[in-house]
Amino acid sequence: MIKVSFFAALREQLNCNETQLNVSESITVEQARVLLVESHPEWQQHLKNNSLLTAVNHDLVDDNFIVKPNDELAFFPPVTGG
Amino acid sequence: MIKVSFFAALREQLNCNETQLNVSESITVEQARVLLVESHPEWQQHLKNNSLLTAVNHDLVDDNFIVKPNDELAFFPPVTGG
Amino acid sequence: MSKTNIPPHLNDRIVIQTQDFSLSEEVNLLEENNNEDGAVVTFCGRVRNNNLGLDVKGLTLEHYPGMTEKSLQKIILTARKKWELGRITVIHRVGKLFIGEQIVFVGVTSKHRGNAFAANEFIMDFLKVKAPFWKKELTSEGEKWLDAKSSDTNKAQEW
Amino acid sequence: MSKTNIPPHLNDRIVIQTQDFSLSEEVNLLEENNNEDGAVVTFCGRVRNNNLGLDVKGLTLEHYPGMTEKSLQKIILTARKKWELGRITVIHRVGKLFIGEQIVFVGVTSKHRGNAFAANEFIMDFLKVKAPFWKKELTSEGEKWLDAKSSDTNKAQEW
Repeated sequence: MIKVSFFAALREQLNCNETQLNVSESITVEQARVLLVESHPEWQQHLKNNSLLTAVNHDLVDDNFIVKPNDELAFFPPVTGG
Repeated sequence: MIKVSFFAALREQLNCNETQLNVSESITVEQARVLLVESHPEWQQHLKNNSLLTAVNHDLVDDNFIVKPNDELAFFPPVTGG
Repeated sequence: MSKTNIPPHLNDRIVIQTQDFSLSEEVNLLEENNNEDGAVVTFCGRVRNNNLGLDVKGLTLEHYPGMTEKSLQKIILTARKKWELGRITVIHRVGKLFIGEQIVFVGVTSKHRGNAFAANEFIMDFLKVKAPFWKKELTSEGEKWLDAKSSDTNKAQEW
Repeated sequence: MSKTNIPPHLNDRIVIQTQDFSLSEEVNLLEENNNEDGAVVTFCGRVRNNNLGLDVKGLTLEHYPGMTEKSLQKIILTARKKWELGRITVIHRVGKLFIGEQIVFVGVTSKHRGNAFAANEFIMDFLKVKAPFWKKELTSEGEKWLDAKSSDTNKAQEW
């Protein structure tokens, strides 16, 4: 099981803070995105946004990064703090 | 008359805060230095120091700058504040 | 779990909080019993009354708890590798903030001012593009998530 | 007399004093009723306990009254021509100072942090080489006028 979180504008667009992917093997970030869209087709336009950032276990990663079961995955828009 | 001030290490070396040059015409900073050494030969080694800075009326100037009667001339070592 | 933990430097102080902070208390913490560091540089970011021509009434700051702290720790660690630094404090507020309120504080001490200036600006530049905070502005035209600025991305890339 | 007078900008505050200053009061003055400027950068220089390997017990700061203020005004004016800035404060203490005491404060506000960082460092860099202050250190080996550092001259020339 991979925990998946969404933040800020993306959280509002998906109307979802957190969900999970029931996988027992490692997958790439890109595969995780595909699985999320398979289970929530209405998320496609938002999750395909190229400007979205991805973090695994609190580190920024790219689409080829390998996510393992029990990892924490998060998608969010470019940050705007400070 | 030109008022001449000295600061910091130079003031201590000359043992003088302030003196004056009794001139009625404009002279260069370099000429002022020569006149000061003429009246105080013991100042020569200190006033000939190339690293000394010169100000006329509170602005940094170079040796060719023209000092007029009633101007305020000052010599001092490189600054070390802040 | 492949979580990599960066042990925080003893002289690092990272705080994420909803409440306000006292700039003078923070400077005291940076200076107290610290007679080696002659230079103290602080940055404080505040809510402005105007953004891209719109009246701003306030903003809401969302963040990603856990990642925020880790991200700031990595930025500080990178700064410590680049410059000889003393104490470093980063405070970022979250939640609802109004005009003029303090949002973020970065304080850096060093023996030499050049290092303190550079590290402080470096930390701010990377906080702006790496730390998971998001601002939603309340303007005269309603609530709106801020767009990231390419000028911030470019500024961070210059280091 | 050929004295050229630079009228100080309304948002400039230049203070030369023997007594200490309060960093938080200075920051309040920079921020009070100032909701246009999102960025506040401060620099504070303090007496270090060590210089070139010698124990420092304290120092005496001499200055050239009148020229000091004019010199700082010129530096600030140059900074205002280079960057869009809000309020600027420069405070420099003179007289006897002990370890850990504050010597100098520079505070700059701006709409954008890059300008505030750059202007603050610029003002410090030029204060270091242009403003007529001189430090005499009391060390374990007696009193000694500080030598100017070529690193300071080089830093100012980089702008």
